[in-house]
Amino acid sequence: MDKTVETAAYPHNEANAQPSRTYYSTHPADLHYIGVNVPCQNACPAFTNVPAYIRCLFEDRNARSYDLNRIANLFPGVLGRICSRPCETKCRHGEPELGKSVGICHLKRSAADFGDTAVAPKQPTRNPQGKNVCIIGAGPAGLAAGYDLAIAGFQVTILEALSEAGGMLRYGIPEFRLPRDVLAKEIQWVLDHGMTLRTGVRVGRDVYLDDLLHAYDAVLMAAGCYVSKPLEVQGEDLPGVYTGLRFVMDIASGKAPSLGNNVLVIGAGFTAFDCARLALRYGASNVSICLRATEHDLRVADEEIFETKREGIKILGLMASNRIIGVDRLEAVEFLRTRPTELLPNGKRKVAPIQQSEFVVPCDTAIVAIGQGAEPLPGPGDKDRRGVIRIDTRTFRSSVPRLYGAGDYTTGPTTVIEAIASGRRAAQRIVENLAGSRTTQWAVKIEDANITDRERSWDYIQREEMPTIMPVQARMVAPTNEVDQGFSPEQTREESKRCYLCYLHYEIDMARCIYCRYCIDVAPRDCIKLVKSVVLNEVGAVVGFEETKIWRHVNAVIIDNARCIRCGECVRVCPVDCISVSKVELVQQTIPCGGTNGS
Amino acid sequence: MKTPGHVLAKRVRDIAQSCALNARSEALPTWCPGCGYFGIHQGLNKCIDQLKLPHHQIVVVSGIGCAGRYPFFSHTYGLHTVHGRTLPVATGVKLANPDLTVFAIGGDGDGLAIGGGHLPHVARRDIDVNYLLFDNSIYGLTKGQPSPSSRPGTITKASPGGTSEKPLNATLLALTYEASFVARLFAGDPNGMALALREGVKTPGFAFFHIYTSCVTFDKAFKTWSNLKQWVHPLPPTYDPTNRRKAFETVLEDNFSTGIIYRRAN
Amino acid sequence: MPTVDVTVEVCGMAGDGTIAAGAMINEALSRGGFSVLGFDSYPAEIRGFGRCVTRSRIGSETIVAMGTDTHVLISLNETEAKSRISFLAPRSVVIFENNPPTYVHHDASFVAELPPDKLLYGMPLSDLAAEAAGTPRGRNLTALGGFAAICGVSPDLFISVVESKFKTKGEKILSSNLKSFEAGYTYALREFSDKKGDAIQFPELPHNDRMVMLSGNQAIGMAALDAGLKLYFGYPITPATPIMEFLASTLPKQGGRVVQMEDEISSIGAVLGSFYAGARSMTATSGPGFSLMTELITHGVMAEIPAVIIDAQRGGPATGLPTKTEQSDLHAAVFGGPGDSARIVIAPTNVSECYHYTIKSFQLAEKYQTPVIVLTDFYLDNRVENLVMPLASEAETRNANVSPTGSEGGNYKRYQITESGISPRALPGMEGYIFTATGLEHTEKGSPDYSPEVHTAMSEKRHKKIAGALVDLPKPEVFFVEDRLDVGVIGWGSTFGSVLEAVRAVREKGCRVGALKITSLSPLHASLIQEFMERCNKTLIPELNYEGQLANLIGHLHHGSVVRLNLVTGSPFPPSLIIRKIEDLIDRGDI
Amino acid sequence: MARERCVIIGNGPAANAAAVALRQETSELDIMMIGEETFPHYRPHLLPAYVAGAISKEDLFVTPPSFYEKCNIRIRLGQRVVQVKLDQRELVLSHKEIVPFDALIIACGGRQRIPERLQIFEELLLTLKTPADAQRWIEGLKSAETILIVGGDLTSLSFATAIVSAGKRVTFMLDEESFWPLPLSRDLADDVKQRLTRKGVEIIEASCIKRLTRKSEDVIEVDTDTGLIASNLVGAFYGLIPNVKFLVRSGLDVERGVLVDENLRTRFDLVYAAGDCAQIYHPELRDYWVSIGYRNAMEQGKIAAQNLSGGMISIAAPPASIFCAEGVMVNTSWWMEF
Repeated sequence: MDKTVETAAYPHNEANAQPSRTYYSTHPADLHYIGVNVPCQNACPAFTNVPAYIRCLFEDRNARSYDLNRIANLFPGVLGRICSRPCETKCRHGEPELGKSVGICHLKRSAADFGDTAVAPKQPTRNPQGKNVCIIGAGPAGLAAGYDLAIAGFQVTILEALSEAGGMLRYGIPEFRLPRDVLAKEIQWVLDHGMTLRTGVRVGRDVYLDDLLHAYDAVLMAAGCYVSKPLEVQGEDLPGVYTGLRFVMDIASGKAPSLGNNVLVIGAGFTAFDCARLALRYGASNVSICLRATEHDLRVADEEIFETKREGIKILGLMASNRIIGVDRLEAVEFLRTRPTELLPNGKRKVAPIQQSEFVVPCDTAIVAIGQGAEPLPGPGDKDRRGVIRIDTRTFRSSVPRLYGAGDYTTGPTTVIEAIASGRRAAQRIVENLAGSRTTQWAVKIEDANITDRERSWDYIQREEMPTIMPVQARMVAPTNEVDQGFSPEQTREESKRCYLCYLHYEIDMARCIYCRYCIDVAPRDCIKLVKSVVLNEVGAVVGFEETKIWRHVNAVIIDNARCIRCGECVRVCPVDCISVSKVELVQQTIPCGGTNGS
Repeated sequence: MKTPGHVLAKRVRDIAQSCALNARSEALPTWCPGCGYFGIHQGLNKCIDQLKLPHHQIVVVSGIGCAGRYPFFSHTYGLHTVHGRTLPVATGVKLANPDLTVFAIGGDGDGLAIGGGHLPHVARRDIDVNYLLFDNSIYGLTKGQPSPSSRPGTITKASPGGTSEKPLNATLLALTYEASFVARLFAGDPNGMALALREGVKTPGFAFFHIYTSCVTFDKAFKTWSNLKQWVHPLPPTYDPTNRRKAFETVLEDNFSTGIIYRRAN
Repeated sequence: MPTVDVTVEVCGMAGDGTIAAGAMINEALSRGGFSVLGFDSYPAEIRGFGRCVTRSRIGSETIVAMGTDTHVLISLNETEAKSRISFLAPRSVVIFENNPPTYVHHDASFVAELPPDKLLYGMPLSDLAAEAAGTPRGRNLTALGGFAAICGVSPDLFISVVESKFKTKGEKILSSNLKSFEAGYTYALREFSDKKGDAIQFPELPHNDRMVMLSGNQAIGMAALDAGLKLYFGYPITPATPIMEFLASTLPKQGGRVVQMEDEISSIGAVLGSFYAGARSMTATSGPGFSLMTELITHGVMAEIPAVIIDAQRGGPATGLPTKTEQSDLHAAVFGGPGDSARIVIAPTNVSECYHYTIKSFQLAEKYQTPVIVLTDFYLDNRVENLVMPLASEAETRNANVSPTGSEGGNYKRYQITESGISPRALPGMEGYIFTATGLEHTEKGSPDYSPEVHTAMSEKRHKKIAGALVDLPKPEVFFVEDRLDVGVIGWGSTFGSVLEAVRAVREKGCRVGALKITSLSPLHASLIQEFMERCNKTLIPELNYEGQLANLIGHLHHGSVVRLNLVTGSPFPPSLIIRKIEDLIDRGDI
Repeated sequence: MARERCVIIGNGPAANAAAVALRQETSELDIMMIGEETFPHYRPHLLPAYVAGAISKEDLFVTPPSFYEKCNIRIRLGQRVVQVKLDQRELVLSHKEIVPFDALIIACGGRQRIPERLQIFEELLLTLKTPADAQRWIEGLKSAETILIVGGDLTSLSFATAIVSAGKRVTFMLDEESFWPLPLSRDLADDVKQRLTRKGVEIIEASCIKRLTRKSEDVIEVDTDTGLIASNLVGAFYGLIPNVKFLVRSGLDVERGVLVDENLRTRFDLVYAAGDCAQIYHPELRDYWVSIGYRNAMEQGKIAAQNLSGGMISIAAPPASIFCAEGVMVNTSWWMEF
């Protein structure tokens, strides 16, 4: 008899019950959206879909998680250990008031550890093109390019000067950070896409570039940077002075150096840190890293700095090497004090040595790890002053037709993930030029999403620390022992909860909004705004909001997705259900043969 | 279509350019975030906008209570009166200057308790005032006491054992008093509200709008948003609001149908 | 020319035509060139049982008060008339029915109780009327005919009054009434020719057709009409109802409307609403209704909305004595309601002032943007005075709104703090001046604000504004100016007439006494009052209330000299009591 | 015109000396001190004596709260600066308050250093930097008999002798991290050993600690390369490090501490650093040094204030008290005080 309560739901509730729809957009405004609002994916040179793979880990879909990684970056197991993590510095969870960034890299390793890595290789997306490409260098850039070219239906040959594929992954990164079996497996998967690998073939010695250009429809230089930069100070050639690369490669090739007790590592990059930690593992007892600037200016991840210090390595700042002292052999290094000067826009700190502030630090071994450059090659084309072929980093082309470049060879030493991305992009250019059309394009995929099940309390979970071999002394038992132990499944799940899932887009339907500000009230930060107007850039993307506190100027209540931490509180409280959630991802779309060649 | 980026931007820009909501004052409303009154505010503003009523020709008369604050948030002439006396004052305003569009606004305490005696008379006189009764069944401004429309058993600090009184049905009252126009509306549906308000404003004589709304701060049990959203449902499209007998039947049978319940046939 | 000062009473049961008879006496004598002051008393139960008494004081010089003694009693019901015997002056005239339908036991006989000095004029009123007009209902006119004959009043005066009163009701009724009157006149002239000269005789004065009889309520109603009233909202209550009734029949003719509201609260609410929207409106009530209005009155104070409220005082507290007069709402009018709510209160002392001050109250309300309370009382409302038909000047009726000028753009400050405290008031419909009037404490722009600074500044603004209204309010008026007075008598409202009469009488005995009339009760002209009090050895304040409410208001102005004289009999203040008190004060020698 | 505002970050000796000196220079300046600790200005070097019961808590404190009122110095305690925005000349406090400043003296002092390898055992270690730390010691010492002290800074020396005299058995472990930031030279080790043994402290030598384990409610086992040591309490005394992490991305030059010149100026106008948190480049030394100790801090605070008020006073560099530690010269007044 009481009909009142059981009646149908109010019609506007149906808005959320609409069937799920999916859209793809290549509009620059939407691409801009990803840049601002999914900072991790945007920060990744390979555009790894970070929120998606973390969400898969949470849902215990580890294989999918691994696959999502591999789609973008090819080497999840490797990168999960040694990636420079540009994503984590952009992770919204790491913003000052929000705690620490999500352990994106560690979770990637979890995806590799727990996911099914034995995925069958992909089939080519196009019929064989009847064209062949030669790639010089089987490092990350070369392998990545080879993969894409093979998928696109090209005949790929990779020439590797060293005895095994992997490049810097194999020879530049110590085994205690990257176990060789992990590396081998992932390289093999890439090679399984139908490439020919020829090792021990050095261009300029065993084959010549000119010949290759004749034999192949395109040649890609991805030979990396194997020439160490000199300090350019007196005494650099004394015995006891190593270059960082030589030192690391020697160890990787099984040659154990004799170091003495006191080792100074000069340099501030990943290699310097690897060298210092290797030195400790190969007999040194007192290792210091000498920086021109300060510890705070380092580009090395905080965790690695901490582990390095924990192993007992000292990090000394504000010193520039001035002279290497010794008669027949290195005895000490003379430094000058430096003074920090300007802060460059890229965040690097410039320093200036202070004259007459010399001081001497005695040592048995000095490892100079201040960077590498590409190797000059005989052959055609425009070259720089050191004889390295110039490559346009945008088009990946050289002055020689059909000669392309990718990876560190073109840019100087960068990171593994940048090299992979570079390789893949170069491959796209080659495909475009040889086949006349692109095979893939980046697009923003937008689909309706159900409300997130994230709980607000998850935002307060502390970042999981990577379990390492402890005590520190135990790490030294075998120099190849992997220090990082990887997350347990439980840790993986906990850490995956921390991800805000920035690929979710929250939007208020202004037509139904009653401007009650309930959402603002429960918002964890100033992520929902009373807005008078939006600021658009030239492509029509939202780049700012003109906020107002004047009621009659409040034209909209807008969720600033760049500030939003996707806690879902607003959706839960909205009295009129006018907040919708959609999933916004940057995806690589395959363009079918003969597809559009547009942007 | 939900897309980020340019589509979102365009929509916001459109709204900004339409100046749809200029009937707001400068001061941000002091109602609690989530208050249903925002929805009513939105609905009334939309109505004003759609009817293109000049703001200086509108007077909003309000009583005391959270609803009483309404005029401060409205870019119209406002008269914030004392408790319960909205309708008499509105009567004075309308009779003094019939060119004005007069909205009287009050809560369920203001309109059904202390001011309950005025409702029949303004309806009887058929003064062309549009009365919006914000019915959330609670006294909000005094921090949560039962109101005349609270259901029996309402537990508040003033009724720790639960109330025993029967609730008043404001729609039924207005219908009984022969208001010229009776609508029952829901604060969560500003667009439906604007529609009914437009009709009510255009109807000469006393128009009564019984608006279900929610107090998010002091009512966690009865007229919560989630309950209201479940309960409230529109009148069928075939419903004939000029049939007063049918209107009575509808109101007696169903507490939560919304729309124009009754309008005097011309 | 002989002076005359005669009080004529008509006494009867409800339904006897008593009131009508009294009114005709007033009107007739007024036309006859006399000064007339009439006051009726009748029961709350309009058509029930109960005594009706009309009193008319008729003088050849200006009458300012109702006297105590009655000189002529016209009895239409002897049982009721018995109560009037004690008021009869020596050798007063008593006209009565000497052929009543039933026999009366002597215990109950009116005539039996009349003191021997009274001059008795028994008339078969019913028979005469029935004989002349076919119905005894005109017996009140028959009695008037008798009165005219006995006291030497020209019958033409009554005939013209009867004609103007009944001409609209048809020839038949008019002639019936005229016949009844003439029957009484002829009978008395004939029957009492032997006693001619015993009774008080009215001299023949130049007739005066310009004079009208007006009650206080009528004057207020006319004033409201002349002030351009647009809306009247009210709720029936004795003794203010006649205002509503008067306006109900007159206001629609000039395009206004009278709305009988559901209570006094809604009445004042609607008044505020219409003033807010720019129309002059008014309400009238009495104590019980006034108390209901106080919240909204203070809302008018706070929100600075004009309003005109007539408080016709009656006996209180609570329902009290609805048909009796009293001056006991003064505190309520000046102070009643929540908070520091300064408002304007004026109290006319006679019918003429009722007219002029009511008109003034609209201007005051508009200019000072605050409720103005006009305090009258049962006596003043219902008493009739003959006076020249009042006419408001153009200046008196002029709109006094202080409107904002120029375009303030979006920066209009409804409650702008100014030197005078008066802020320009915009009206709904004016473009560019949107504001919200509120009863919450507010900033200059009208936004609610409870900060100490704002409340302090705004309280000061409101009070300053009201204090500043003094310049526009009628000043206290001194009668019989002298440097030094033995006794100064201060009066307000309807009592002041009694004061004036008493002072006049005492001065004739050679005493140095003076009088001060206060009509502005809030704000007070404190310095002028103080100055007067300082010139008096003793200040006497007679009031129709128990507490001495005016004395409470002004007593502190001059310590030690204030003597209160309070009366709560429900009747107008008899001048004789005041005279006696003044003489006491002088005799006691402590002056 | 609004008065200029000087904010002093810190409430230690440098901060207090700076505030007082500033006030002496001018009354036309709003001075605000923001201290992270809830204690008013105290003498940290008296903490060992306080723990040992030799002095009362009141003796720790230097100035009563009324002092600040009298000097018209606004002092805020228990409030942490988390960010310095030099471009906007604003500070951000942890409760998201923004505090504008015209001039700034950073005197946030140092905090107890725990070597990275021991940080995972931090909860088993007691330190002694603040009165709150002292309170924990006093609680612990009620039932403890044996105390192991690891590390070894100057506080630890006075502390060890103080609790020995209070009747506890104290073992002092000298390891490679001892006397940070001083390198533990043979001479230094012998010197310390001699002094301590004389005062009744047992010395053991070990090169490093591998692990700490709580064995029971009141026993902690320390696993070293030379064997296991059980004790009731373990005190970590690894010196102080400047408390400057919050300044790293501010644009100020930060290495160990805030880099300043000999006038204690940073590279920003009217921004100075003084005391334990300052890393001073001295042209005479042609090197940086950090200064640790109560007297040094007071001196620097005063100089910073005077220079801020228009002075040009250089900090003196007494070479005798300067040691090199991890590539940085350290000036320790406490070493002299011992």
